[in-house]
Amino acid sequence: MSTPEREPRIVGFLCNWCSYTGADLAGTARIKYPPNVRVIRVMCSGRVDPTFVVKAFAAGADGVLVAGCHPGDCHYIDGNHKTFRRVPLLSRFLEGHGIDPRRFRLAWVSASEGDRFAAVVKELTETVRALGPCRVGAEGGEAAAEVTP
Amino acid sequence: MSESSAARVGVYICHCGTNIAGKVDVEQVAERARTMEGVALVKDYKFMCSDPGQDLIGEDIAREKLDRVVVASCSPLMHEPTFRAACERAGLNGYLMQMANIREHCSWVTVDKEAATDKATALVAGAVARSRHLRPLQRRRVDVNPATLVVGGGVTGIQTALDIADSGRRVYLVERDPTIGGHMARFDKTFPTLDCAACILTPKMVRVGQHENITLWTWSEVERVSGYVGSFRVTVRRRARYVDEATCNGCGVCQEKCPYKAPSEFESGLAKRKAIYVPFPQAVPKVPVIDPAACVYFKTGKCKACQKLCPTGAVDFEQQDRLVEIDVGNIVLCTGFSSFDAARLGAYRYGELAEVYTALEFERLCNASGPTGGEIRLKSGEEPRAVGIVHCVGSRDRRFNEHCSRVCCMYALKFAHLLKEKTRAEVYNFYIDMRCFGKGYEQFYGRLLDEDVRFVRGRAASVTDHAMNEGERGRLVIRVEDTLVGQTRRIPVDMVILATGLEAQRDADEVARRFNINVGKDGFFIEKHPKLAPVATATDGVFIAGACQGPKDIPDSVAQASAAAAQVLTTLARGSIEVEAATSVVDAERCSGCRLCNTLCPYSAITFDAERGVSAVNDALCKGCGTCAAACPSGAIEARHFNDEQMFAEIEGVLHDVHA
Amino acid sequence: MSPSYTYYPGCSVQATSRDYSESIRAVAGPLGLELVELDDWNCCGATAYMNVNEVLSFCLTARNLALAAKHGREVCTACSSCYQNLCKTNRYLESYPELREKVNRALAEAQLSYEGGVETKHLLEVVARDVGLARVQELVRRPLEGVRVAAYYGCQTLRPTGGEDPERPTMLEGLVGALGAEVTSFPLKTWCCGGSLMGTNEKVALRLCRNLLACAADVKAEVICVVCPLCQFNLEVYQRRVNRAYGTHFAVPVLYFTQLIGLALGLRRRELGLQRAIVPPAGPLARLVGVPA
Amino acid sequence: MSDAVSRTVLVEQGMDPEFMEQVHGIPGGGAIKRCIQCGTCAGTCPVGWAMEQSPRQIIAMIRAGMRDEVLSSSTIWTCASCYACTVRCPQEIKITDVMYILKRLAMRHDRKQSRPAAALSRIFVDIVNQRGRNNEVALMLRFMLATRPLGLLRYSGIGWRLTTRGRLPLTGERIRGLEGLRRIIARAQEIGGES
Repeated sequence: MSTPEREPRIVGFLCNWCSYTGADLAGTARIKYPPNVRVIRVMCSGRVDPTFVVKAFAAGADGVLVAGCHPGDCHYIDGNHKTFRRVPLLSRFLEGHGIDPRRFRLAWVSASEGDRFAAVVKELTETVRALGPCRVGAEGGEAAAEVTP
Repeated sequence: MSESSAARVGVYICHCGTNIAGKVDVEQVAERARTMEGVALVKDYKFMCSDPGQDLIGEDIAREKLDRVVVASCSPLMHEPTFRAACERAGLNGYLMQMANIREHCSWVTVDKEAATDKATALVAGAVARSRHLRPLQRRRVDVNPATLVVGGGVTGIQTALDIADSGRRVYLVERDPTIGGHMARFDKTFPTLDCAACILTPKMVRVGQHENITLWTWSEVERVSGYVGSFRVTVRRRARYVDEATCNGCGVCQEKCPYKAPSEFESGLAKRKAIYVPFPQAVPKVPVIDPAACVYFKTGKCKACQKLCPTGAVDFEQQDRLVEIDVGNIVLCTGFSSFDAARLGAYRYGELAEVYTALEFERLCNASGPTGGEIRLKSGEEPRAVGIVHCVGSRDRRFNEHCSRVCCMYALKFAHLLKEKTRAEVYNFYIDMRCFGKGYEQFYGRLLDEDVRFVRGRAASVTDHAMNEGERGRLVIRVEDTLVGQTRRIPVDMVILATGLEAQRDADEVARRFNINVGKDGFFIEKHPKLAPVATATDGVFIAGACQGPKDIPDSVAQASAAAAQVLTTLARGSIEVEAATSVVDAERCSGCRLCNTLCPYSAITFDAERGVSAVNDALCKGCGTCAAACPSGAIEARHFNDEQMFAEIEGVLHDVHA
Repeated sequence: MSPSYTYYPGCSVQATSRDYSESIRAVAGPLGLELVELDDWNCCGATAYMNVNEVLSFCLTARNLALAAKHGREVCTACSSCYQNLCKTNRYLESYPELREKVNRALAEAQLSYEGGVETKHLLEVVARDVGLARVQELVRRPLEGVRVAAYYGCQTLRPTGGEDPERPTMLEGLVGALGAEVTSFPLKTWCCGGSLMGTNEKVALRLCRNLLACAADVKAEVICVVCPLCQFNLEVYQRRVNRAYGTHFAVPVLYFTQLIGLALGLRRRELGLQRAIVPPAGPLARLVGVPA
Repeated sequence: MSDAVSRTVLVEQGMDPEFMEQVHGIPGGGAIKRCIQCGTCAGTCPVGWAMEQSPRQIIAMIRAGMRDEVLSSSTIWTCASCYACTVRCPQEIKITDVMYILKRLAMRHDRKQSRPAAALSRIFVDIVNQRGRNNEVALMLRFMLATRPLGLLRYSGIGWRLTTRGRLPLTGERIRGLEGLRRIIARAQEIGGES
């Protein structure tokens, strides 16, 4: 198992049109933020299947970020709304399996909000660092254990 | 799995000069990549996007029998097409190429070198793992409807429409005002050449009105947009103008005889127009519109003078709004700007002090066809002895608009020149910085210096009518620090012109939503790439041009108009375009027929096959958002290129170091 | 049911501006205002900025806000300087967490703590907005007909935080108008009277007062209506000194808006502390006040 | 600038590059880096005419690192805290608050120009310590005695007029929670201001 004082690892699912572009903008603007979030691109936050999040935790992530277009701005009309509707259930599921729901964050980041993306990453990283490493065995419970590679 | 684990992945790590290599230890990333499962070879190179860089990939595909390629460099939004093409030239399907964004998402945003190197490694590991599960896909070609929708009839929209129409293609030009012409039609002269705005614009307006390939709908607005690049369906609301465009011959009797008046929008409220009116003589179309708010018939049911006197019987009080549907292949937004409302900036007392004008008001004030016939006079009728031009009103001001409006310095110089030409007035410019960056602009500034215009370097602090001495009695006083002298001055003038800035249209947000594009913090539309794709947007087939993208002067707006037209015409020239292949597909075997996806799909691309009791995706309509795949309870839907296998692999990949 | 506020008098209103305090108490009842004085309030630190120690300057106001927080009512004060100190403390404690932490560490010494959130208003806003001009108009028994009033806001009623546009406020004019008086234009209505500079840099402060008095004379105002003890003090008490310094002959009475309200409501001179005025009213105003000949 | 009749060349050695960072780091000073030197503050300031340098120049001097000149400038003591500049600054710089910051720094470094204020400050804290409330009269009296006793005479007229109208209470009342307040003040002083 990994050492407790290691840097938190966070998996970030970003929608191609708003949040991924926003993250790119943070780059072009050279805004500095913690290196803890590892970004995975999806076309729409609506693609983010709850099992992706569970999988991420099972695979050893200490936090998960899902970012999409602001409500009403979805490139696919309302995919982000569908993502939003899944959150409560997902949070309850995580809690049910002993994973602190604060480790999971859904955020709206538009293509022009590079600074916001950086801020979100900073916040989440601090939250997760405060919560300490997410030890699947302890926190993840059997559900996570099942999917553990 | 077996087929993918046999994959031979080639990994290419780009230095991007020092952009990446300056922060990420590329050699070390390469070292670590060599140990990753399925990796056949790893190379790092100065500029992967350069020709030699691309050739490198091609050669290796052939020589080393690579069947997967990972390029770790900049954002895929930047170079995915480049590297897909490179692979395809070497006979490898472009969808078997995966990028890792180690520049925008890593080297540019990370402080610590080691951390950056670790993050880059993780991103590469994710890309490698994912790549092994990628499958070849074929892009689809869809036909492009040859018609184009141009929204906004200012100089930008006019230019775009003409460029496209002249090539023989159909253009629908939709304008919300009663006439085309936009802001430019209201200007007097244009800087720095001082040629008259109307003289150069009206001929173009007339051509639009007469052009066989242009369908001009003024007093109209786009209400709904559906479909996608190549075939959009657009619903336009043609507001009731209470005059039938077909029968009206523009004789003008109606507005001559109409007994009721309202402030003229075109004259910035400095003059009145009738309740039934054509905004200005050269308007296109020359068809009047009735303003129900001012028309007494709509209030009392009496009058109808216009109807009685209309020789062609074109006046129709019963007319209703009409919704018209059109199909187009491309859309160009030329919706322009709105000028800053000076009343928001209390210190200059606009709206309280009669002799404080906005730029647009002054344009009319010195225009020969304007309310004063081009004579610059005070409300009292006298000629001003001194005039103050205040720069940066609502611009470079965090309380209102942080941006510089780019045109104010120059039109302020134009005003100063016109004042010198038409009056004996002393003219003061109060500026923070003079920004004269265009062709011939600095020379124009020089010319104004020679014309003895006074330049005071300092933002005017306030305008007041409170006199502290006899010289100030009955005049306006501008209080300002002359920052070059280092003294505060009270400068008495008779007229103040506020160089109001350019801001986004008040409804830019809604419009952006309607056309599925993005707006920036400043409220203006965002282009696809600030340098390399200035008129394209995140949505294929939707282009932007002119001041709706950001403050612009006439030359820049017209240049963008032609650029957008060219972009549209390239798609039309081919007749068809390639669209995303990454669509969803239903596995009939596993589909339980619950129809959940049918309702979820934002494009109603999924239909239910009653006989077989399963759902199926219509490839032509699917845009590949993947929402259905995420929601399918029986996991029967695969989002191509983003399927569970690929996603899971990437998740494990980016977390490769967990158990390290 | 009458609106109720936690009332913070402030030191000047208690002392040199006793007349302000008297008139406030006199009109509160008729206006249907319940002003509950903040129990055991301390000085807001009007000049506390001079403290080398920044934390202290915020602690003083923070203590008052902490006490007020217990009552859950909006806090209202009639002194512009107190008003700004209250606003500023709220704003700073909100935007600078580390400062908030320091301040609370100090407050803890008296078992107090303040995390922000207490609404603060200037009495002018309370009367003009919460009571409302319409209501005030109904209550007028003795309209101030023919009295030319220059409505003077000064600085800290409006800046940096206040109830309305700091460049073009209208509340006071509206109120004075509702009392039946004739509101003159007053271009310098938001200009500074010198404030506490009168103590440390008299020359400068006097010139500012001169400008204001000149402006009032210019628009033929018979009285300057103020909303701040310091403005009143500088403009009235120092008026003679202005005259001496600049060889002018200003004799403009300077009354608090609450005193004008009182007059319009028909209250008597002494109830409103008008006998404490240094520059005596003249003209129509004198008749209203009923100055003993 | 009485002592600067002959204009001098500033040499970088004499400058303090840290000064701007220091001011910038203090609550209220956050925005000075944004200043575009437009002069709106100076054009607005009602007492600008009495200032050695305009507020704009002060900010420019902070940037240039002219610590000594700034902290001994009379400008910061001429500011009447009317906030007119603050509400007009297009860059939303809290200029008035910046002046407060400079006042405090000047006092901490015991600049000549800061001594009256420092004295006033001490007396003020003293009075509040005794009563919990300020007494302007006592404050001004003791201040004058401390700084220019003879000047007091000039106030006899005003004093008289106020007394006869009952507007000159010589003692103010004490608050009950005085003990607590004293502890707060003591603690606050030891916690100290910004550094």
